Amino acid sequence: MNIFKVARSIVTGMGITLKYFLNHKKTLCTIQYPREKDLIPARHRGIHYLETEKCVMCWKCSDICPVDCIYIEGVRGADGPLPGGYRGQKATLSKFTVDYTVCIFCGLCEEPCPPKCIWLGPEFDYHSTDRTMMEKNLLTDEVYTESDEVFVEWARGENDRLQEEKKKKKEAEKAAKAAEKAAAAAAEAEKTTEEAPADAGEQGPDSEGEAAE
Amino acid sequence: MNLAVFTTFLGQAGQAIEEKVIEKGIVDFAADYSTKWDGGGEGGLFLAGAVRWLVETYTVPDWVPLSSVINGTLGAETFPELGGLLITIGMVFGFVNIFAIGAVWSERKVSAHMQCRLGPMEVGPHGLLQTVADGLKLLTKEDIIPRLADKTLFAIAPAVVFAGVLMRFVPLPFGDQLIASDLDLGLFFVAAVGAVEVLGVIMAGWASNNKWSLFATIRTATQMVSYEIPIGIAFVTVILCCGSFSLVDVVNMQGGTLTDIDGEAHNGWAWHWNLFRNPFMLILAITYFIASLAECKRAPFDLPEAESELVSGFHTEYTGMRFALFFLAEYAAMYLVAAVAVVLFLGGWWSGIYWVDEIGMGTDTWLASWLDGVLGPTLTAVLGVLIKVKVFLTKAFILVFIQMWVRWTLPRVRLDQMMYVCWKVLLPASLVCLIGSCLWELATGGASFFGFGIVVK
Amino acid sequence: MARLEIGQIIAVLKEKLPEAVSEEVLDGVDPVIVVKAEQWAAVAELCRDDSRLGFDLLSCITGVDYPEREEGAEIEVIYNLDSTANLHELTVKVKLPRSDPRVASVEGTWATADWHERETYDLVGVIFEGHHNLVRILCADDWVGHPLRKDYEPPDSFHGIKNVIY
Amino acid sequence: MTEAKIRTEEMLLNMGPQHPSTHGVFRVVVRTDGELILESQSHIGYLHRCFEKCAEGNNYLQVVPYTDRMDYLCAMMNNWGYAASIEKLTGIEVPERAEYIRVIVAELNRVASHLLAFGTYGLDIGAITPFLYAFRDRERILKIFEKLCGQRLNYSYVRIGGVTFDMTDEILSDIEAFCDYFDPKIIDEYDNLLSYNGIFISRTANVGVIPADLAISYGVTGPSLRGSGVPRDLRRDAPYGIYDRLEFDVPVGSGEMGQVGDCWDRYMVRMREMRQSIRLVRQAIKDIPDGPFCDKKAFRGVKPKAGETYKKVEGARGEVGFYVVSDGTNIPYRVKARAPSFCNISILDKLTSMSDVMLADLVAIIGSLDIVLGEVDR
Repeated sequence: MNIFKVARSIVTGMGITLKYFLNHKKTLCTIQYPREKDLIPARHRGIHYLETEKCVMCWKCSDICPVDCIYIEGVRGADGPLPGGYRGQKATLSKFTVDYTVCIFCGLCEEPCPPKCIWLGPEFDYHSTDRTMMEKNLLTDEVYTESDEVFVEWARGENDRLQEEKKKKKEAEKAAKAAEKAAAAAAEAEKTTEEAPADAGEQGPDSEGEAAE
Repeated sequence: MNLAVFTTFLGQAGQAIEEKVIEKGIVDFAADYSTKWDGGGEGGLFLAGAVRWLVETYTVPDWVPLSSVINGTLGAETFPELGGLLITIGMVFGFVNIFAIGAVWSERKVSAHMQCRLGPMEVGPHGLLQTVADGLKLLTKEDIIPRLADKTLFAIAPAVVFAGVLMRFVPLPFGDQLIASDLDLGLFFVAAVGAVEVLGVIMAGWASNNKWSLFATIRTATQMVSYEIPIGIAFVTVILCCGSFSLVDVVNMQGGTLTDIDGEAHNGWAWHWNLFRNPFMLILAITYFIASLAECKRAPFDLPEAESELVSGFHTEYTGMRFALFFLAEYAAMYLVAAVAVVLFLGGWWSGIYWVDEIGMGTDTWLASWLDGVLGPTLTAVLGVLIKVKVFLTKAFILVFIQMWVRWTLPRVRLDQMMYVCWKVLLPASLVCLIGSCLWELATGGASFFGFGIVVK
Repeated sequence: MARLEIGQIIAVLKEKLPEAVSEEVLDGVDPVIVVKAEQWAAVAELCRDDSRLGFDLLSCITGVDYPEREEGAEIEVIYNLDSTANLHELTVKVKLPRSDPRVASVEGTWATADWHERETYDLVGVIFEGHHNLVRILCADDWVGHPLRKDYEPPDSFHGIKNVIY
Repeated sequence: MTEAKIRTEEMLLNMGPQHPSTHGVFRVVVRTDGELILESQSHIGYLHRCFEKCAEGNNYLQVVPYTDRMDYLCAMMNNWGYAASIEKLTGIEVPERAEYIRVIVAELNRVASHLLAFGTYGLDIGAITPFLYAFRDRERILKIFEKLCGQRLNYSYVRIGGVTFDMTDEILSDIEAFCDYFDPKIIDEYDNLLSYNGIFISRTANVGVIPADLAISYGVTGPSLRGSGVPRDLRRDAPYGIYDRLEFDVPVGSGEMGQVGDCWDRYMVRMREMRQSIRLVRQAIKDIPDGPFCDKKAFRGVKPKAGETYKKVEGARGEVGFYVVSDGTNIPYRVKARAPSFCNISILDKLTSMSDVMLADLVAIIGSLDIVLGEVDR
């Protein structure tokens, strides 16, 4: 190749870099990150936020999640029978976490939410030296810690107990009704001398349940 | 050592120096006690003299083990130049280190500004201390030697590389009279000792027991051995024109008060630099600069450490201080080739303006006389020395900047292209320049481009 | 050299190799022809070399496992052919038995089939006869099973690395 | 000394999986004689996560984020390829506005991807500064994307039935500003800095020459194929979206600096494609109609009837194809992705055995093929 052509191209290239070197104040395109921060656009998909008071605990977000990283536990129901739980709309939540070792920030969880209460916010620098610390508790906006786990464990038990109680209550009611019926039937049976069918068929749990995950 | 003894020792020494200085005056004191750093007398360094005087006067106290041996071998009688040596080594080593720190910082800044970035900004103002912090980090890093490496070679290779570069600083002037040792065969020494560095690199690459390092080693060997030829021819041409191997002589022929063949004195200006001595010198300077880029493994000839091919090549396996030594050596070599270029072609410490050059030289120019009147002769002498140092360093630093500029602009050449550039472009070009310069000197009777022949003062 | 409709393509194929095309599915989203496994190598050669067809680019090889299908045609290998000159395309299917899915390799016809066939072997377990180096390409060499078979069960651990299911 | 007495040894060199010039976790085992490569053997799969298996466990909508992660440098085209295949399968009509938005984002994404290819290619050859310039300009595009869909790389923006967010006027003016900033001035600067640099040309011209027939046989597509002089561009040859309404040229390699199909040609096709992409973006911005940006029903979930289809789009690296088999449920029965890089890199072993390739040339060839390992391994 022509040596002068090469030389000319080299000089052209060096001219460009020199131009940048001399105008470096004008051409500067970086910022000093921790002190200056770039504008985060409104649609930025960062760390999740949850407006707990709106949540209806429908599991739509955890269902749509392609990597299944949203964990929800709690009790459904308008009165919120779980003491110490986080009150949502028609639900009391004990756990609503996102595991950021798994999350891929696709934003699919935002869309199906009926009250639009879960959204990905502008925060992106979630960091930790420990993998177990990468789970965020959306109810408190903090890291999901062991004490949270203790509460969730307790709530799980409490939930079971409440359901059990409810069931028992219902059963008792049913039994009472059945007994009443039986009594009535017995009263009738006395006439017909037939045994009353004592059936306390179990009714499915109506609206409360434990988070599937 | 006992602290009390030490303080007394220092106190006595200080007192003694003070007495001597009062007795003789600072200039004479320095002149007396420094041979190496003081050729002209007035520009000598006080410190050099002081240390030398200390070594000559004081002996190691008896309670120190082996004191008799030390006094016998290193004492004033057997080794009278120890003080000067220590100072010289200290100065050169210190300069290399400080230069490397500054050069790494400025390389980062230069590259950053060329790339629309800011570069280091955190440690110190504008990140000035970043390199120091990095150096400290390297010092505290674990020294890893691969299990299958040749441990001895691996350990000494960085030292060999660094020594190879540092030794080349010996005949290199930093300014008028500021020279570790003005060797008669200075240029020859520079060229010859350069081979030690190649040896060290080969040792490092081979001992690492890493195939990539081995590639780098072979590349280094081919590259540095090849490129020594155009560099050697550039040296030979300058030596032929100037008639001396000494770097000081070469510089002295490019500025200041010049003496021609007839013994007539001329004022030296910028156009008396070797660069403009004849048209061939200009081409030769360019070939020397390109070859010197290859010699110190800088882009576009950074094949031995090509990070996208060999992943830093021969020092892949090195960590910590051993790696830092390679790093220091690289930057020291950068300065070295630039300084040699300044000596050979760019008039050394001569600023190119006759009046400025003559400050403190004892000649009677208007500027010098005026300064004499304002500052007095001693300060003018010191000022003259400082200006020359400054001029020399500025020229060298500009060349170093060009090296960086080239690195941050150009892609890397391939091995065969590198050899092509050396053997088919630079070698013929420099040979033509050699022959051309010889013919020019013959035709003009030793006269330079501007009409008069210059002989060594 | 012109763009051919699917009917014309089939006609050309039938003209040269009347027995090869066993089935034509033209009512789907993409028209598909099914080729007998033993004839596939010849069809491939024809597809590439016939100037009217000129299928010089093999876009994609897909292996699909249908365990519920009738015996002998559970595994489909789908070849998407493309012509850079004629700008038409063709989807060719070869149906293979699940117990021993073997089909001739076409790496001699289209060099790109080399890696595609290795991938199909790796993930679906189709054996391409005549392939010069039919080894796993995406999974590790000592991986067990073919992940895209519908009855594939992922191992609990691989060389001590646990299979964590979130 | 007779020749028999000189004993040379061949060296087996392992390049990768961690090597700066393999652009990811790609491993080439090369047998070298000195610097000269005699033979190479590529090994892939270090990044394999079986996207196709993941797709069988998720519904049609949930697969979209997985396609992002195949070719993460031009995720828009992967999204589009997947969405287009499902749309073809279900017969969903995409709103006009969404088609225009798709062209705009896909072409911008192509520019971003080619910028990265340009920058890293400079880096492979040894020039570091172009890389930073390329990243500076790519950053502008990523900022626009971030504004548009909230992410910088894994957009999941183009979805079955349209796009996730509407294009606002502010973003359109941002894009226009970028086009004006970028098109003649900056690309010319790149050309002067790197493309026509003598050292760069000597490193890339006549290196890794792929003849056209070999390229087609190896399934090489996209800029790498066009570099060999084959004017195949799916946007023109098999138009999808609204590409048949827009004007653009298909740059092909012509062997300006050496032989047709060398590294320089492949590189230069990308540089010229960037100009064409900006041209397309400008046209699309000019004509963009008002209207809905998505098919709301399709967005809630799709359930194609049983069937199968293959749909291909022109990605930044070549033909992005999706073979989708539906069994009538809302979960795909089989999704097969045809990744362009997978085919493009398969030619590497042939190239090294075909001609004299030096170690530095291998780096140049891999760089000029512009592979993304997320896509090769899927």
